[in-house]
Amino acid sequence: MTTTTASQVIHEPRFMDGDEFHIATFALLQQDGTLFEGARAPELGRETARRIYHTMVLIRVLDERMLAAQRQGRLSFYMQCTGEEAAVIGSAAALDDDDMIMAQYREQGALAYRGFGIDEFMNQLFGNAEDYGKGRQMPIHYGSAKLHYMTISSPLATQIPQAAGYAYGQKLDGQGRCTITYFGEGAASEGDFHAALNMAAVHRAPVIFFCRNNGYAISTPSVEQFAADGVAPRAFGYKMHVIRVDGNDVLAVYAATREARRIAVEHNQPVLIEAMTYRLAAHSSSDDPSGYRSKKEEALWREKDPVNRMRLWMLAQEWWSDDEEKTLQEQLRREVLETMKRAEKRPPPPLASLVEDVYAEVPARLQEQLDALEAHVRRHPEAYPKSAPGLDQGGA
Amino acid sequence: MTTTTASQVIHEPRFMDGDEFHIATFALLQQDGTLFEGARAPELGRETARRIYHTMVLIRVLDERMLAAQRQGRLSFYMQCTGEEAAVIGSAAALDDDDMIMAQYREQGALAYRGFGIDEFMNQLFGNAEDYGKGRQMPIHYGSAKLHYMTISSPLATQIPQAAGYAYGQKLDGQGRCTITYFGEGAASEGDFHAALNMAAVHRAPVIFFCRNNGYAISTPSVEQFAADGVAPRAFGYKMHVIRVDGNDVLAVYAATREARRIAVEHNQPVLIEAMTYRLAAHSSSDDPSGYRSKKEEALWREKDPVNRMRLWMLAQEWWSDDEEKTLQEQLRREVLETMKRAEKRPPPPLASLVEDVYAEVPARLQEQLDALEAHVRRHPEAYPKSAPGLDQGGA
Amino acid sequence: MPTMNLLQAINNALDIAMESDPRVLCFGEDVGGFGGVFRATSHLQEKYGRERCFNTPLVEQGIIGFANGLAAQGHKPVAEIQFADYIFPAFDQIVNESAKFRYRSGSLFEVGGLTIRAPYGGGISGGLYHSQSPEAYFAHTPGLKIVVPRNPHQAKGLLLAAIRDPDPVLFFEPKRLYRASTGEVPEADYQLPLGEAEVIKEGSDVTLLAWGAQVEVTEKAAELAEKEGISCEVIDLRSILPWDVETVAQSVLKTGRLVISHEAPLTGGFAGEIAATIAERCFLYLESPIQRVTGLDTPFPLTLEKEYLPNHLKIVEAIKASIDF
Amino acid sequence: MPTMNLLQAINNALDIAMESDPRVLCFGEDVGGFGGVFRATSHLQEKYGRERCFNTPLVEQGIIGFANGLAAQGHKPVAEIQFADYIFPAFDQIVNESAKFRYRSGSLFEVGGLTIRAPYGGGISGGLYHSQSPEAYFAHTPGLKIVVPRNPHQAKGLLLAAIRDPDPVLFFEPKRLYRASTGEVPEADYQLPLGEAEVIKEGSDVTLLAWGAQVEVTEKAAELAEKEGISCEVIDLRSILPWDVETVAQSVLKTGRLVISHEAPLTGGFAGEIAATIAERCFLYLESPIQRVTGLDTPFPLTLEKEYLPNHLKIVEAIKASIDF
Ligand SMILES: Cc1ncc(C[n+]2csc(CCOP(=O)(O)OP(=O)(O)O)c2C)c(N)n1
Ligand SMILES: Cc1ncc(C[n+]2csc(CCOP(=O)(O)OP(=O)(O)O)c2C)c(N)n1
Ligand SMILES: [Mg+2]
Ligand SMILES: [Mg+2]
Repeated sequence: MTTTTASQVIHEPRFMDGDEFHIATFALLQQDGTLFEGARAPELGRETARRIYHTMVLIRVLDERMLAAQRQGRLSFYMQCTGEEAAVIGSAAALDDDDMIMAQYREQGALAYRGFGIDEFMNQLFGNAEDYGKGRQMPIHYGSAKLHYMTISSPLATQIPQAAGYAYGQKLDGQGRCTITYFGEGAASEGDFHAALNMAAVHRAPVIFFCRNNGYAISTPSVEQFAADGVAPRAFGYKMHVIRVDGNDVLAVYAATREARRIAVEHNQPVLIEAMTYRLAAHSSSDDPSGYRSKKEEALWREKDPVNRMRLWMLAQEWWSDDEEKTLQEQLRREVLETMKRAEKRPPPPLASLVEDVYAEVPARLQEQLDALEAHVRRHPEAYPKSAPGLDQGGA
Repeated sequence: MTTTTASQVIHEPRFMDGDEFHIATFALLQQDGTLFEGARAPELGRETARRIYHTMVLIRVLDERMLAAQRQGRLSFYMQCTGEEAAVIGSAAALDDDDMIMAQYREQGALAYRGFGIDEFMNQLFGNAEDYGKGRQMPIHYGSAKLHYMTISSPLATQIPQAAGYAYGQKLDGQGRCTITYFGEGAASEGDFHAALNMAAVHRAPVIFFCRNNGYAISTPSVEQFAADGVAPRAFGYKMHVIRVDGNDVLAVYAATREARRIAVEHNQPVLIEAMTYRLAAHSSSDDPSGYRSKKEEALWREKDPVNRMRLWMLAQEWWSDDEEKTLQEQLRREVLETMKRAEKRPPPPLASLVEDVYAEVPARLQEQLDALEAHVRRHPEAYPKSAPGLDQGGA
Repeated sequence: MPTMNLLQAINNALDIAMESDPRVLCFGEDVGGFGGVFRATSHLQEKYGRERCFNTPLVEQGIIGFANGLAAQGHKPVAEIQFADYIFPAFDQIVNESAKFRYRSGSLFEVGGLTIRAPYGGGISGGLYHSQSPEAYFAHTPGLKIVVPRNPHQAKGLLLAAIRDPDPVLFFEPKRLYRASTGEVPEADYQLPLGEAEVIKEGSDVTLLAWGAQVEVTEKAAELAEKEGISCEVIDLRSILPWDVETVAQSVLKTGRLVISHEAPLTGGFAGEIAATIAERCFLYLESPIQRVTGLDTPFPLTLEKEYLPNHLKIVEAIKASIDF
Repeated sequence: MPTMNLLQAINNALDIAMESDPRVLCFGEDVGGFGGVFRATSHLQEKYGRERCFNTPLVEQGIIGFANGLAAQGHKPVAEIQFADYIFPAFDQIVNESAKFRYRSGSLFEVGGLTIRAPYGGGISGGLYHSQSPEAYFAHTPGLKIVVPRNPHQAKGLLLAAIRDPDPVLFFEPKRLYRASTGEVPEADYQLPLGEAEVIKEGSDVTLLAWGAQVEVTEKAAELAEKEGISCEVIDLRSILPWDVETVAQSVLKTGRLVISHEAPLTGGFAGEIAATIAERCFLYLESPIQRVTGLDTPFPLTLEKEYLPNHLKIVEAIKASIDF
């Protein structure tokens, strides 16, 4: 009601810059697959652990294979998750399967964890007639309504306030669901980030803001992105719960996210998680990191490989074996390759799809435009190899 | 270069929400005009103190008089600074006169402190031919190039990143100047705020972000604006120096701003100041606060009147007397009234001013539009009493 | 039938929308307890609680971002932008997000529940930043619908239709008329169609086209012109996007002349789109060039606002120019 | 004369601008050490230091806000928006601030030193968010200048003029041509005029008007049409705001026909403004309706981008429709 703060009154000007406060990094698993002394693994269970690990391997294989496909000119564009699998998959695993996921673009692992099939990935990547998005967005802009994974949107950070609103709606519905939104430390510079965290805190939306601090926004290192020690200290400005976690440590990510989910759902409180990790690959298939960072730095981080770390832990648990690893790798490689070949051959979306979904119904003016376009394509079938054949088949 | 934080590693998930950290409020002067025990007044000097106090009284008189003029229908709109004079004028006084001021709209005190004349205020308020802004903006959108006071712009918070850029330019010029930007705790919710503080911190711009936390954004109390304890904790997210100050305490504001200026200019570092104060008047002449806050709350804050507090201190210093007070009040009231009467009678800007300053030079298309309008006005002089007479005088 | 002013009609529409559908929410700056700076949301918080009608922090991009999320989740947010001049911080959320949500996902997700209300327009001594008419900025964006009511009856019916429409709708309210325009408004729940213009006065010599507050100005011009023996057909476009080409074209095929008026600047204003389309459709029937009577190609002024605005005198002159061509 | 591609021409213009005026700065996302994702700012940080060429945090509204402040202070910022699709978060800073800075202060303050560069347009398999042509969104804003070059030579001369122009300029670069378009570009410092269209091919039957990457497509259509005996006059508009009505009108008075093409959607696109204006100016001289060959009224697609785009075949059909009317 009033503006007074309950804060202590002092009579010397005291400037602070936050150096007084430290946000520790929560970690459980060492690179050799053993727990830190005194660390306790979360209650994960064999099945969940295997599901997580399986997803990690799938994403590695998919990423490697699809980057290669891009290099061969079979695909226009690709983005890898490499290095960040633990952050993405570990957090997704800590949620309920019908919690909402609103991701940035490097979180294919969360979607795969939910059960998105390789063919579903491929249809999107090749923008064919079976792509749910009807071939309108660039590769990696996946979405799935049934898996509660919001279709990716390229403009950065726009999903962050949307996640706050989505979660607020979930709260009103009273079904005990929450929303997680992923974003990079670069995207966290956008105005939408500030709007989102503040609104979520004021209106108590059950949302988890999951920042993948992977050190770079394309070529821009995080030291040129912000002056502070990461993104985590921003939470205090919103009086929001925050935790920083080793993003390459799947157990710590899982444990932190589970607890964050509990806070979000039980107390209707947003939580910020900052996962410290590293983008091992290039920003995208269009990028070449050698122009802005050293091989040495990359090597340093390759040693912290999160997939390897988890594998060692799984082996130690005897939840996994080298044989299983070999079989899985081979099976996935084969599956990815075969599925890709099938997807490549699927026809493109029909001409009429160009004007669908702009509105719930196609407006008169737009229908006229489609009619004119269709007539034009019929006059010049040779110029439109993707859509003309579809017309002949009585389509559009 | 890398993403690791130097932060401590822990093995228990520890969520923090900033409750651990407290930002104290810096205060020197008690309401009775005496210093707190142990408090030391800044080295202000009699002349500066009198200049500050004189400005405070001027602004009180101007605000009262112009609100009344608005009520009488002589003015379309007005906004009072009442209750926040110490915050605004105390901080302006701590700057060099050629530091840049980029204000929100309630900072007429800073402009008056710099020497903006009553006639200059009036010309803007009445949007007459002598208004520097040529009668284009609503009342209170003052500006002065010679006094380094950026013309006010209504869209909130836009000036905050501009101030960061302006200050960066000052740094490049190397003249030891800085910029102060004022804004309300409401405006601090805008995305531009986040952009500004982050960019200023990363690019080390000598800018003082001065937040007037006056408890309300129109009808919205600060508890519905943010969940945190004020705006100050946000500084940690940018690793920016911050201080919170009693905004009704002119000495504390002055001392804090002087030190902030030193940090800004000597270290090329932005600083955030949060001044805790209260908007004693309505938001604007269009507003009636009785719909959203209690008389009791207002009365509580009226007792903390910053002008009164300073007057008592001045009297105790023997830098001011009741006689001087009486003379000054009368003189200012008279001056404001007479100046207003003169300004009201000044002609409006000429018709041609409508198309000036859109571009450095009037483009052909726009000149045609003006020519057509002028011909139209000549055909219907009775319909355009403001501009038609000017045309007859050979104007336009 | 009760008489209401435009604000009351809007308040009444919001009340009915919230009453009839628990998924409808109203929020924005000062929208909650206070009921909005214009009081369009008065008493809604009292009636429907703080969870469904509330103040937001002061951040337009957040308001619309939050609303997009709510709409995607299945709610029907009615977000208020305090003045249309302040909608621009939310431009990205509207143009890149709301408008493209359904398209980019192939209808897996959509924000059709979203309605954005914003008072627009001049004539209230508002100067640069309390007078703008930004409809044309959004009219270039497939996926959005844009509606502008001219009076209380229209406002209620169109707003109820907008809230229930399956696409995101921008609803621009002529704030000059908020209290100035009163009229009979049915108490009941009713909707007026989106995307359809309305011929509000038939005539044979010239077609006059406007929307929102400018309709009244145009009607006044029509009256004056009629006195000089010019028969005017007056059309309220009502929906800017998608707009009703047929109704306008039919009228112009009949009259052979078209005068369009809006307050926004000439260049890039929506009258240009209409003129281009109608000139094409009615090429052989046009007796004279289509006239656009608009604001100047400048920001909105204050002291000389009257000079700036496209008033009835300017429209009458355009009508005559059109006739005398 | 050296041969450069469009990117090299832009890099060269920035280099000359920074060299010749210490107040010129270049910044934006990845603009610093890396030289921008398209490498338009390559080597500028090395040459002019980190204070004058730098990376910014990832926040477009901040980039332009910061640039507005720098320009008001007397510097000449050249801010890069990584893709024109991402300019919308800065819409408020551009439309409410940059454009109105001088007007609202009566010229006490201005941001004329500001230039905003952004790659725009389709044809690169960019889909919804890497293909947009947003020029019309800004063309409704008095106070801004908007420039779109068609080739390396034009790009260098227009960019240098934009940076030195006393008004804020939006400079949209046709990214499809960044490496595809090469040509002779003088080494020296030179400027081409803003606000002036260029007749790049004279003809007598029909006027073809375009800007940026669409000029090349239009030239190809003209070639095809000429083969069928239709004499085409081709005009590059170059400046969208203020635009050169005279040159276009003169041409249409001569040919009696006009075909305009842009990639952006039809409704609200800048072709509408041009058509409306020219139809008025040349009313008695137009032999057939003005044709607009544009993108569809939908967001920009990916797989069917070729179908969506206004290619030479569509323009040729429009030319014939215009002739055969
Ligand atoms: C609004 C907006 N601005 C710019 C871009 C271009 N862009 C795409 S990804 C990217 C870097 C993002 O970095 P970060 O958020 O750290 O995510 P990361 O790639 O590291 O996972 C940029 C600048 C964009 N997509 N949207
Ligand atoms: C972008 C924008 N949104 C909304 C408004 C309308 N508005 C004017 S003042 C105001 C409240 C500002 O509150 P605060 O920043 O706390 O300043 P105070 O009035 O308390 O000094 C609002 C919402 C505006 N001017 N600009
Ligand atoms: Mg990153
Ligand atoms: Mg306030």
